[in-house]
Amino acid sequence: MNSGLGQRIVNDFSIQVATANGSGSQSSNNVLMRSIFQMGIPVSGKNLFPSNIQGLPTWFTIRVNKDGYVARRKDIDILICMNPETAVEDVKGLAPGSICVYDAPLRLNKVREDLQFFECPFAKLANIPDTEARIRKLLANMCYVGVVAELLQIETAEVESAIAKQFKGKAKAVNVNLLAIKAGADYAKNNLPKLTRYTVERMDKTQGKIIIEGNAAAAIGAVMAGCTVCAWYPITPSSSLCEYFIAYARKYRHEADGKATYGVVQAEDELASAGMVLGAGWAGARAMTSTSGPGMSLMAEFVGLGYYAEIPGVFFDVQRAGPSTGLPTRTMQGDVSFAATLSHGDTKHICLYPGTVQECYEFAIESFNLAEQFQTPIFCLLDLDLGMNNWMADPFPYPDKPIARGKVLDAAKLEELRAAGKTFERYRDVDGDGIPYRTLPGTDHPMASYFTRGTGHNEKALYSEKPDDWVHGLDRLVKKFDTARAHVPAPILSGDKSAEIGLIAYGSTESPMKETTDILTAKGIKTEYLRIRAFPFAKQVHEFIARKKRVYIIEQNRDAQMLQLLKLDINPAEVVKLRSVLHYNGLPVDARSLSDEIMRQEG
Amino acid sequence: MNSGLGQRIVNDFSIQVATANGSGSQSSNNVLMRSIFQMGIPVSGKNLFPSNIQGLPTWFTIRVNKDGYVARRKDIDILICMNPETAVEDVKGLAPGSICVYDAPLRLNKVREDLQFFECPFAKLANIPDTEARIRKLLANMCYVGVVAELLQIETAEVESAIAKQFKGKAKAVNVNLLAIKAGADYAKNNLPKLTRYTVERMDKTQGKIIIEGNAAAAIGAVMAGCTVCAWYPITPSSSLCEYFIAYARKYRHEADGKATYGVVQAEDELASAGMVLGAGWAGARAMTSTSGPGMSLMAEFVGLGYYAEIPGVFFDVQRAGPSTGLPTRTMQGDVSFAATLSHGDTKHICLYPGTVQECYEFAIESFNLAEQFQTPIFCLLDLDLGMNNWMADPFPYPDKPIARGKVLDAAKLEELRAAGKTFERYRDVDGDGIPYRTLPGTDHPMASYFTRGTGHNEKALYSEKPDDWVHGLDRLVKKFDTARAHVPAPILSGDKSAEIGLIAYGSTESPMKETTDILTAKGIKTEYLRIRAFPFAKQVHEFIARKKRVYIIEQNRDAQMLQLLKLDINPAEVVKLRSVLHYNGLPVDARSLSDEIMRQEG
Amino acid sequence: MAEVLTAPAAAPKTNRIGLTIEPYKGAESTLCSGCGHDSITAQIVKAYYELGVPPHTVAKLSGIGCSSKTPAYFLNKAHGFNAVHGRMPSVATGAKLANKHLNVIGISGDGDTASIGMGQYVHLVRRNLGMVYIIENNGVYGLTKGQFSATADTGSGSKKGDVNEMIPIDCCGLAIELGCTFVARSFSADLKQLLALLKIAIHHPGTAVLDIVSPCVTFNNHEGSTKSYKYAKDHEMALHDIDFIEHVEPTTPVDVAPGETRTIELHDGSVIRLKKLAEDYDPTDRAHAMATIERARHEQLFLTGLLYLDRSRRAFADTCNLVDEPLNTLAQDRVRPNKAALDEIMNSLK
Amino acid sequence: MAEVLTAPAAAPKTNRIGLTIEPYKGAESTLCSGCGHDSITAQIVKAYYELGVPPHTVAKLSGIGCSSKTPAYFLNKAHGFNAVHGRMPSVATGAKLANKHLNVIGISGDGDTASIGMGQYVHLVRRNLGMVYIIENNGVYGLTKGQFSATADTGSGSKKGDVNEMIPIDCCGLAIELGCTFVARSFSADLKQLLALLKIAIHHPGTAVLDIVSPCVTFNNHEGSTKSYKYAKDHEMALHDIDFIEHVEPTTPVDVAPGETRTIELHDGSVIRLKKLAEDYDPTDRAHAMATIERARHEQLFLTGLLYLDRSRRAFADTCNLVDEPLNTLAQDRVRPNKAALDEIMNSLK
Ligand SMILES: Cc1ncc(C[n+]2csc(CCOP(=O)(O)OP(=O)(O)O)c2C)c(N)n1
Ligand SMILES: Cc1ncc(C[n+]2csc(CCOP(=O)(O)OP(=O)(O)O)c2C)c(N)n1
Ligand code: SF4
Ligand code: SF4
Ligand SMILES: [Mg+2]
Ligand SMILES: [Mg+2]
Repeated sequence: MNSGLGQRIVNDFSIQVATANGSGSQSSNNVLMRSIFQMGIPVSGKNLFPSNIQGLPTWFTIRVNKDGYVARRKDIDILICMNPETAVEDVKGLAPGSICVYDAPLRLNKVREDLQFFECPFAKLANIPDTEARIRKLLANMCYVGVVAELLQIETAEVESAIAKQFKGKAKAVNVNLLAIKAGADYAKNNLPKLTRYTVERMDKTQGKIIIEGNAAAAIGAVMAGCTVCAWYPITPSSSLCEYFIAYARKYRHEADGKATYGVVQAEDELASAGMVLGAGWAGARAMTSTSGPGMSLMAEFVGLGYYAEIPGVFFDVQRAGPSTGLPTRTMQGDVSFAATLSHGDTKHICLYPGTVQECYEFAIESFNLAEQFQTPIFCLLDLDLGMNNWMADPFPYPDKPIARGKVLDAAKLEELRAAGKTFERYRDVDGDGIPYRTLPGTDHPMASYFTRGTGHNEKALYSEKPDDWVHGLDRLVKKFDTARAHVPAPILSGDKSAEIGLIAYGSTESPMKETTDILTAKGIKTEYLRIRAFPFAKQVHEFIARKKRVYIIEQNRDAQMLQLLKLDINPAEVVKLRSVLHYNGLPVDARSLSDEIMRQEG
Repeated sequence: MNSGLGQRIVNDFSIQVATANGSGSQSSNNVLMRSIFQMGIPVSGKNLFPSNIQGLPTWFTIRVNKDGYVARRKDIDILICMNPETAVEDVKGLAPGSICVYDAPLRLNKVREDLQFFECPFAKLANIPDTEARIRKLLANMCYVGVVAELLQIETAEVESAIAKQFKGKAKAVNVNLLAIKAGADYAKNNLPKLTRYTVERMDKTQGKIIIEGNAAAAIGAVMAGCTVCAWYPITPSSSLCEYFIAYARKYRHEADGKATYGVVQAEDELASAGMVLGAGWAGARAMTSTSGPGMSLMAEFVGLGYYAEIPGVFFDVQRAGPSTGLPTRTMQGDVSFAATLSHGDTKHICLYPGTVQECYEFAIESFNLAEQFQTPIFCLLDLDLGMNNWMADPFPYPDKPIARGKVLDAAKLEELRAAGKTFERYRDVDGDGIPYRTLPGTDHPMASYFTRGTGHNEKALYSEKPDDWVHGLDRLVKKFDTARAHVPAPILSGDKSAEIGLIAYGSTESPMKETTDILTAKGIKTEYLRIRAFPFAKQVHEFIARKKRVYIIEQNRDAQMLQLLKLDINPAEVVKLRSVLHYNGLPVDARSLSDEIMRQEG
Repeated sequence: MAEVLTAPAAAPKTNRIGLTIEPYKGAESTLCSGCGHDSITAQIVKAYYELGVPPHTVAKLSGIGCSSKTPAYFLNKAHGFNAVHGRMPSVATGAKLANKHLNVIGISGDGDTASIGMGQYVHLVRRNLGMVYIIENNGVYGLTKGQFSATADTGSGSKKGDVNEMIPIDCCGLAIELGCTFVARSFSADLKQLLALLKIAIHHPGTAVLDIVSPCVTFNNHEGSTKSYKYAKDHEMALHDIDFIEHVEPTTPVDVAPGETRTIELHDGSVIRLKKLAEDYDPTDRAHAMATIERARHEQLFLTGLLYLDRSRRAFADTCNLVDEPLNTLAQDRVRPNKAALDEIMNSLK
Repeated sequence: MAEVLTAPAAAPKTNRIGLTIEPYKGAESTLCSGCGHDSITAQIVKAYYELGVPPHTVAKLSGIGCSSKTPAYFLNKAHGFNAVHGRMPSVATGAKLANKHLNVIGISGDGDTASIGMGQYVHLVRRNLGMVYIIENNGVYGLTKGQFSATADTGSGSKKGDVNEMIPIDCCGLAIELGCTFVARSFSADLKQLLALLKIAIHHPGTAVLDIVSPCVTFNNHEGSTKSYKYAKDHEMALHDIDFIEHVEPTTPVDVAPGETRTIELHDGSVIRLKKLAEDYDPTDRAHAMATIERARHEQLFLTGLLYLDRSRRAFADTCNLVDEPLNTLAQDRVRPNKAALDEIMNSLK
């Protein structure tokens, strides 16, 4: 028995709360996380929930880390057991010496002996006077916050202010929840041993920071990007992106007379939402949708139309574990190769891979610009971990670039052309960058109209089956795509420039990378790390690989999808350098698994 | 002027008939082609038609070649001009010295001087007594057959028997068409100069051969494979595959009491036809559908379900020029990479690439076997050129293997298991090949039932979100896929084993390859040629690339899709060997373009 | 005759084919407690049990949604297929063709049917595929947390306070318009009616559509919702008291009370008995059924019962003229033409 | 008054807004000569020309099919969009939201609408998107060479001799069931009626569905087809003689003959004048419209005319409460919240 022994760990541990979903523990977990956050200590929160609505096991993990490591940690230091269904298994999964706070009836101290147990009679503690039975069930959850706050020495004032924030405007709720907190804390103080192993201590690392989910960040980006049409069909884990968009737009996108500068359609399915995006984009709206794997499959036909007819549109794909319906509430970077060449025939799409919540915001804005500048569907790929979990960030900066609408000719510009004896040809590469000009329906000018189609067409947008027109059109699309290399977000480099070993990651896999490289450095393995932020790949990606001896591509899917895209794009002579590190069990990737695997391959 | 001069060419030329579609020239062209074929001379026929029903330009090309070269030839030797709309342009496209037979009112002899012209008053010739105006229009087409037959010295008896075959059972039609032929032939004999440059001479190279379209061949394969459910939605160029299936099944798949051993549904769209295939496959039918690019996009979601839930189904994709609606009546190998990994998430599908009409037949049968043996969707990829054009072949052999239903446990087998104290677990890898066992709905045994789903499941087919179950399932699918390497049709090798240069082609690109390698050999470029017939790649493909210094992958798409698949599969060190030869203008590829391009790259 | 007997230590109760209710049950539900869908599941178990349908002859299918999870919760001994969202009808069509003897039941939701599944629903009905098609209608997308579905009534309020501006799709009205041969509406808490309708549906040879209001306790059971328990209970108006008398032995004459009762005989001799309530409703009169639904729409009535029955149209598998045995297990010699046939084809191509 | 005058060397005829018919025409048709679709195209040209709709305000869309090719053959000076098969409604929805002032017209076929497009058609109608939606209904898939479509009548024979076993979908009946606000049926060769209906549809603020029998001369114009010219001509029964009197100047009083005529005023003051034929049909009575369609189905009548009109339901763009200007060209300051707004959001997340 080593429980409670060993050295005291400050601001570096993880707490897992095991409950059933629909049991209302979300507010409690939020309060617990925010209390620590408000003490200036970096935190991150991950919700591991089942694909149903009520009654199945759910785990919420809060990682507290003074160094700002925010990825999932494999080990749980403090487990709070509220769910009879999984309690025994959960307890069995802990490392010796871990802490287990549990609801008294579960009697978990009988399960093993090498843990430090804290038994709490939550039902009794939640027995706050003047509350209904239903409410008391919820309050039991708040009691564990009180207990843990006391055990970890979280400052009471911060817990109180977190409660005030959580139940803002609902005085009664604030009140009873404070009572529940107090009941828990008092119980711990009076009846439980001291927790000597873990504690929190005030820091100054969260000052001014926000906590936000990636979906909310992307939604705010879309609102700021001037998105005017949003068409969507609900699907986990993407629904909240559009729901946040709607909520923020309702607040910030109505004019003085109450009228909206955006339209929303809850479409009948994903084929329809994709069609609406294209229709809106064609007619000049900045249009978006958001979906996940199954929706991506359903959008395939329309996306090909968008590519070939050159219609702007922003497609958020908040990836979940696939194939098929898969694990709707688990994370995966599984649509990377599918998105890059979605639809039949020869197609290539611009894809952005935000790696942080701030990038969810920035890339959302950038997606709308790129869509119109390149007149094509843009995929912005998040995943469940990034999109639905809680991340700390600096407040997002106000956009410093104006909205870029791309090559649109309005009546005045057409008139200039006419006056200069020139014509408007929808699919002509006037500027040598592969990007043609377009006009919007409704433009009052005799030269404005053209005909859009997914069938073969020539530069004048006339129907054509001529072999040369066809080849010419397809080749220009390749040129346009290559132009994009220099306009999409460039990769970000960090680490040791002189290192032989390169690491490449993207998207939410960013989160464990700092920790991973720190571990590797500590083990004497020097690395330089490049984070890909877009497809097509910028030249820096090629240069990076050229500079390295071995390059590990780290990603969260089975088939090494980004590695595949790289193989197709880089100098064939360098393909031999590429190695793969994969993680695809549906849980967010953790640093230890990565560093272990890299060390294994390094031999 | 060199018309009519030069050396006399026997059995080696191409004839192009330029008409408008819907003008009924199809029978005439057929008769012309068959007459030559019946003289024992190898022929092939290609129809270049527009994506509409009536009135737009159409070209039918017959290649006559004593060496059995069957691909499209770039040059036309004999042009028959019936279409005022394209006549001038068509004539301008000819090489000097070519032959032009034209309808008198077109006065094409005014267009250029370096051709040999044969002017014919077709309307007058078609003035067969006792026929309606509508019929006479059709007969005008038969008149050019008469003219050309006379000019080329096609044996009259063969023309007559071709007519008899074409209008089998319609005595009146046979009669008037014979009169039209005679009118044309007589006119040529009496009024036109002799054609001294080209002629046909009887050979013995077509004895016993058939002429067939790839779609018909695949349909016959499906009938012989015991396909029991066919669900389809019309789309060019795939419709005729299912239509042939229906026609042949009607004739050969009804029992004595008139009842059918197959069911057909004309579905409401491709999502539905894919769903029907999976439903039928799940319930134990041998089920198929046929589609083209846009349908492939629409089937993406269901195909992912089939992959992950492991349901057999045969998907014919008769490829046309994409992306998007593209050129519906032009050919392309454009869905190769899309089909190989269709659907979101990590997926890999078995794909077959028949290269000849005989393989359309054989691979159709094989697809049904593989689908059930591997319990997964199988893609059989044809294209418009192979599927809708006329090809010579030996008669198809009767299947020598029995139908293979794969690992299905019926009530008796379940009872054996039970008696042996064993269980049935739907997704357990009992045999170590990654392929589990299944039962069919309706099986009368208490152990039979299981639950199929596209969500995460464990070996027992129970719903599971457990990380290990998920990884385990995905990994087994990879194993199953690897097992397939040894069971799919192996590649075919030909040419010079010692050559440094390897050529790789697949599908309809087979057709110009013999000619291409002959040209290259003649130019002193030795090559060995490997034809890929399936994905995943058999080990012979890897060995071939390993053996060669340079390998040209020849294909009909823009993005080098097969080359991409190879890059992902072969030894990374050998990626540098791969070179690409592409053709994607919608016309079937010709040998001269290929040999020129290879010589160019060889420098 | 009202004698109370002390039960002897009884053998477990069994049905007509000697099975206990066990094989008719399924895995434990993972739905929210109180969800209407669970009540429907219970009646499905009961219906198959009481009818004595052998579980292995049933194929149970669904799309995606809370409702679509329920096939896992009944008939453990039947094969099940939880397909993709909104596309179960096509899967059912394929399965039924593969084995026309399967008793097919499909469970869908209002989202699964009326939104993403609309196209397939329409064409299923048009084909008259022999299957029971259940719409567990709660006016919301339960599984994705409560967005309005296309059956939500105009003006109905969401839990978050939004008001639905769209008009609802009436899956029953639509089915009748499309020529559906069995159309019924019910309420998950009207157990007796639901059981009777399920039994009739199971006996119906064509597509039997049951649109069942099935409250979502988590997202759509509040004041202002027209799909809540309270609203449905307060507003339900049954068209008739409905009973199903199964024709088991070919000789049993069905005993029908005269007077206020309308009886309809089914193809297999079973009988539907309708006891008149407000009016004498004839569910075989299509024009009247349409007018009734139109009136209900107009007056915002929640009419339940057997809305329409057509006993004349052939089911899809019948129009396909299939051999009597299921296609899925025909032996090779019945599905592969012989050599002579292939030779004949080849000769025709020479 | 019947005087024949020799015309003076006239200036080209122009319409109300001073345009000749040229900008209302399109490219030359590539359809089969005699195809019904071409007649409809001609009436569309005429309708827009006569109404004086500025061509650039129109957006013309379609799916895929022979019918869907026709937007290229009218209104050259309007933007056009030939989308993908069966999914034009969603594209139209997006376009209309982007610019609610666009006059949207969509051309579809029976295959494009009733098969692959069913889901989107239903939801278009349900949303009441402001657009003219034309179904050029020939009972077959023309472009893929004549397979039966879902509107082919039971028993109708194909050119190859097959008989259709399926029941037809009636796109009008369906639209009314779904709450469509304008539903009409016509015949491509009934030029006068078609022109009047088109004009009304163009003026209608919501979804205006026109299901127009439009014979396919190549694949479905034979004996035994119920969508041939001969059959349609022999069987057409117009519900009324219909006229449209456009309300151009706000002051022009519309002059209506009394007696046998029913008039309906539209939102903009224009008037529909219906001259009674067999019966006095009131197209604003939904229950009656449904009953009439049901009777026509029963008696196999080919009823044409304005079947149903609802002037009360709001069009989709209106329910969206959009600003008055088109969204597609709003300046940045109207679509990007200011810094204070972003700060407020950020603070709420601290
Ligand atoms: C293609 C696709 N789109 C979206 C989803 C997400 N999704 C799952 S269930 C559901 C709606 C379910 O609603 P309903 O059918 O009414 O069932 P309920 O949960 O209300 O019983 C949606 C949109 C999905 N699984 N697949
Ligand atoms: C996704 C997809 N499936 C199939 C097709 C092939 N296709 C083109 S037009 C058409 C049917 C057209 O029928 P209809 O809408 O009635 O038009 P019509 O030609 O009869 O006017 C089909 C099936 C396609 N283009 N796209
Ligand atoms: S969310 Fe609603 S529909 Fe889903 S299980 Fe819970 S109560 Fe039922
Ligand atoms: S095939 Fe039929 S629908 Fe198509 S253009 Fe010809 S006549 Fe018209
Ligand atoms: Mg629902
Ligand atoms: Mg049609």
